[in-house]
Amino acid sequence: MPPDGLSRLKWFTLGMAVLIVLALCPQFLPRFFTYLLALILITGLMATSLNVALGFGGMYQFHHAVFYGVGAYSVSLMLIKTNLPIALCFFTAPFASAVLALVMGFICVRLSKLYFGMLQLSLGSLVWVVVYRWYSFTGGDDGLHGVPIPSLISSVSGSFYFTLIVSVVSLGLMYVILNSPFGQILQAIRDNPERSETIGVHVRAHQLVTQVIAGFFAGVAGVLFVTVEGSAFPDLMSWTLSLEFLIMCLLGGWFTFLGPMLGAAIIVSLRTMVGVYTEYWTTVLAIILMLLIFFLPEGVIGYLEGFFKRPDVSTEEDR
Amino acid sequence: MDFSTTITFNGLIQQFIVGLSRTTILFIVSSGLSLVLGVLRIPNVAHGSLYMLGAFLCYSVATLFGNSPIGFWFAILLAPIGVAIISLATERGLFCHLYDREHLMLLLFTFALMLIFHDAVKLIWGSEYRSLTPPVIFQGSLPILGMPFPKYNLFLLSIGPIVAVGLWFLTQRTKIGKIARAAAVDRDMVGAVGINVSWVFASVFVIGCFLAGLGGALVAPTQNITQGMDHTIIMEAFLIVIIGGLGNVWGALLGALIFGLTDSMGIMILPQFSIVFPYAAVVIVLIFRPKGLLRATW
Amino acid sequence: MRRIVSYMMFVCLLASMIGSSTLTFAASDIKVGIIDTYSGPPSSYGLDVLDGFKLALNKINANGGVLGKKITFVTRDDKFKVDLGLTEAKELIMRENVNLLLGTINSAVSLAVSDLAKKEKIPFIVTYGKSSNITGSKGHKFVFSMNENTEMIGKAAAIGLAKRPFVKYWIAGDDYEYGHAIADAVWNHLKKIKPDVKLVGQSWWKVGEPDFTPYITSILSAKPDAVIVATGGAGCIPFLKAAKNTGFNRKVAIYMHTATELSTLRPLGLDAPQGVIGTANYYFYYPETPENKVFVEEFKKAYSRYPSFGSLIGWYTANFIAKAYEKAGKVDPEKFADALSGMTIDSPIGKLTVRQFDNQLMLPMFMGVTKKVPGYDFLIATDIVTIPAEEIMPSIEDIKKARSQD
Amino acid sequence: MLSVKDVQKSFDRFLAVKNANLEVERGEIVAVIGPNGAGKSTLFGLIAGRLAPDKGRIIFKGKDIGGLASYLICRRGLSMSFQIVNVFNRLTVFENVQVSVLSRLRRAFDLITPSKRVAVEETREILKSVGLSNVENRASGSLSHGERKVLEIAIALGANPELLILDEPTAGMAPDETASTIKLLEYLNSDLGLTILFCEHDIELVFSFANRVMVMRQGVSIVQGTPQEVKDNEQVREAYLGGS
Repeated sequence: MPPDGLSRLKWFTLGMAVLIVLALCPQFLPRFFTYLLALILITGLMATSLNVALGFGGMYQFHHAVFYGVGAYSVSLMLIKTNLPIALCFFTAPFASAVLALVMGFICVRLSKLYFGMLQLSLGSLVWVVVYRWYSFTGGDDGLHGVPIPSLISSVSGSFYFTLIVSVVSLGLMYVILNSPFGQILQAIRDNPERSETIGVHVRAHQLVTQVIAGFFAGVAGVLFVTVEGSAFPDLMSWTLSLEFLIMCLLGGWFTFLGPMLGAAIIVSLRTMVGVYTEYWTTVLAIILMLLIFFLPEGVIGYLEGFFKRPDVSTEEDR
Repeated sequence: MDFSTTITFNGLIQQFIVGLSRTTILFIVSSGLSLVLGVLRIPNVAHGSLYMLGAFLCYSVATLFGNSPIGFWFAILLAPIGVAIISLATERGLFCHLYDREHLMLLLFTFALMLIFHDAVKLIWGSEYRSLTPPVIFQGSLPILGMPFPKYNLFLLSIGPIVAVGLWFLTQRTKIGKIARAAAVDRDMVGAVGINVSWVFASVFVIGCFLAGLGGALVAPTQNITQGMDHTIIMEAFLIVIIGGLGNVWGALLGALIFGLTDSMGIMILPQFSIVFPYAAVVIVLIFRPKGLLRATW
Repeated sequence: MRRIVSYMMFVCLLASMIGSSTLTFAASDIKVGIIDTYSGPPSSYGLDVLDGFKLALNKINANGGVLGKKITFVTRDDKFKVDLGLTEAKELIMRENVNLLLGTINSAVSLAVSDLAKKEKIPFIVTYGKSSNITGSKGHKFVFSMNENTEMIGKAAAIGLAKRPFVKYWIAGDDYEYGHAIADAVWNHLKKIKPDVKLVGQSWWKVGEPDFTPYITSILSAKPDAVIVATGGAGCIPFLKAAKNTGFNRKVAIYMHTATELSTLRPLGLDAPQGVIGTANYYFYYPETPENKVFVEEFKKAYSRYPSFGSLIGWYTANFIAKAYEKAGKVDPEKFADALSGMTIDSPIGKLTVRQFDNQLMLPMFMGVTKKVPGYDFLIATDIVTIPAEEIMPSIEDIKKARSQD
Repeated sequence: MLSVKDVQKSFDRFLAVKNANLEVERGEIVAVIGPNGAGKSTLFGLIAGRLAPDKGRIIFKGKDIGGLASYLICRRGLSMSFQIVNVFNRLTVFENVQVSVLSRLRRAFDLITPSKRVAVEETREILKSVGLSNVENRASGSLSHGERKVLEIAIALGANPELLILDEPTAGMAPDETASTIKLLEYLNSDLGLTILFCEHDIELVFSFANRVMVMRQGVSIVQGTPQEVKDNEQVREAYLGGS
């Protein structure tokens, strides 16, 4: 929800306060939690980019992780195999994801819902196969490790600050895009593609552009992942990971902007912290999911929003 | 590396038959998925887990009977029934409250089920590999066109048509099949006519899951029974259902044929890239027939 | 308002996480962090390693530990996923403050964690990952391998196979690094030793392939003399099963690296095909030394099953760790790494040495043939030939070359 | 302005529209009537570009638009509202109409400007003209049926059409809602100069305010003329008015 005029200042102050707290984190948090925060930011950025297509665009984006992986691989390969300036490598890698999103989107947007999702899943799996098999270039299933990243941004706190800055900028950009006429029309398409078409919207073109935008920011997240972890590997584009991102969106609230970020925070910390105590953390996750579906079908933030602002919001399914 | 492969006609035929026996399992599993998807509109990700559960149950029952032939037949019969009972419990306890939710939510829900089944299998059966011996009459191989062909695969080949005919009978000739088909097209209308849709849905769900369990039980003697069986099969089953046409049982057969045969032929013709074939087949089908090969029910 | 609430939740979440972290800060023990796969198909290997490790550790701690300290350990399940493994490694290093890391069966996880260990200067001992890159091109001071690697397998197989009369070979395997690495290593060395061998074809299947029948029939139609099967872990079992069902083993000679290992043969029971040639680093019935008998007895008593190679890895890894700390004289990662490098200990399979140059454990290899033997309800290896470690270690020149390229 | 000539459309060998002819002049209100399944909705779908005709021509402002994508037809000044309520459920009433205006202003690919600042006045205007100003911040999914039907029309108006096509605009409405909707349509026609093409079940209603009426039966257009002409037509009496 865009802040309304009166309280804009309030929101701005709150946002800045959160930012400052986050920026101070490495000073007082143990190293591991700084790392974990960076991981949450990256995963959250990734989930938010997925949600641009999923929650705001209504596209069943079943294999979003491909763009994540391609971003990570592009930057790793450029850093390892070429002598290009490092800044250039970081900057161009997300465009590789965007180009892939354009190509895959071009084929997929002709279909809708489950068919779209499945076609994307198959195409994504083809990309995965190529990465998985092309040993001489991508390192095959072993992946690429020890990517040479300048120590300024590869140390725990350095990578945290880099991640924080890049993800805040990216989130800001996505927020602007979603609240622009483009984003408004995108949401209309989500609600009702046929109707959108009859008011003069070129639905396919709109969806294609959305794919490119979502793919681009997924690529950014991929680049950040390499900065923090120093590795790229085929797991980054596996369909199970895609499903995990999807769950984050649904968990946090897929019709809200910050929902995916919250979902990512919940899942990443659950995975890390519950994983310490039990191998069966997936069961804990499953139970949380079931409770969520029964009691909070709009996700956590969606529920809070409905609770505070819009008791009249309709959950009627749009076919 | 230097090598040359000669592809003989006999080899091709052989490969074709082998592909068919693989198709059988794929068909049984994906037809169940398709049924659930078509009538209940549930993209059941946990279908693969039920398949895995079928295999594990089959193993346990057979071991209980000391791996005797009778035990094997019992296992083949009882394992899917066990799976059906579990699915009935989940349907009545959980799913039946969720039918009006969005597809994505149902997908998520079945994913949660998949996680639970996965951990449950790990808890109950542990992490060791299991292996089941087929009865003596199915051990070894028969020569077909001068090439040894496993007897068990022949048995599988004969099961496929039986299941297909059974499904055809069920959907076309029985009352419940007719109601289910009508419900797939317009569920409100069926409810309005005064039929208890809820129970129709439950029985369709159970039948679909029974098929998953049957697939798992049948496949148990040919491979090692282990966690992770669910991952491979569910992906393939979904792709098959999609290229066949959502909810269309015959589509599932066609899709399974395409999938099984491109796979086994790919192994023969371009063995180094066989991993690519099924995905490529799906992409090609969807580019030319975006809604699948046969008519989808939704 | 609603956003305030969500931020509050976020903060609470963080606070709870930090709260839980403060519990673990008692550091008088030597703490080993183990990352391995404890769920999914590869978990039986990880559990075998863990059991062997525990067995040895209990004995060490019962005898007073090392340097007056007990050795304790914590485990994390990486679920065969690299991202999870990496996060867990960082958690173990940064939050649990472990003194060294152990793991894992997944080569990609091993390589990723190895890179982290290099940065953090924490010794990392690879227990089951078999990529030759771990101690080869990607090796460094802090990484050790306690298992054989693909290069060693290849050399051993080539030496063993060259003595047999096969000429026309087919290569088949798992379509991932491990499969291809083994296949390349076997073939390159075999070609060197016996130049007249011919490769008539190859097939590659995806990892986790459930049914091998189509591959076997397609191989049979090319009529090779022998097939080199480069499949690892879970793939071995269904392959051997399909081989028996199709009568593959009676038509063609099969070589498969882990075919004779207990982990492969025990689950198959009497369903395994006879006459399959396999290499392994350990059998509980071979070598028939007193040390081995003692080890088998102890292991059986503790876990009521036979030890597999994984159990042995766990066992000697624990002993290596204890001895290395003793030699280092204090708990210090640099000193520990220096001490472990080049160390020799006694084991059920004779003296074992960690090669000083690349920290790769020098393991002998045993080549045997599967056979039904009365007294066991599974097949065992017979006609065992020992290939000494010195003959199969990767050449130092090659490693130097590989490392300089990176 | 719009002329439909010998148009035919079939689904799976079922001929939904066999032979339809229709003329609409600028400034008119034209109604299409016919029994259920006569092919009215299909015909409107064909005109609005949601379906492609198998045969025949659809000429709008001198150009053949048969089979053209519906977003292109809309951009030529032809806008449609649906029989089944078809609004954007998760958007507010204001946003529903704004989307339509944004699309007409070709701002669809404007990624930067906050939409809060675009087309606000124009959207308010439209909402005011249809009488939905008081609910503009409610989620459209929560409106009453009648309100949603009006919102349908408002969305169609956002595209600033010259020809407005309405598929049963008053279906399911309460009598007073119907009356105000009719008033709205008359206002649109007389004050804003919109040409209106609509179809309806309620024959009295049709005859009371349409300039011309076209009668369809079993996919064939029987006759088109003034209400009086249609009432007097033998075929129509026999087939439709007398028969029912």
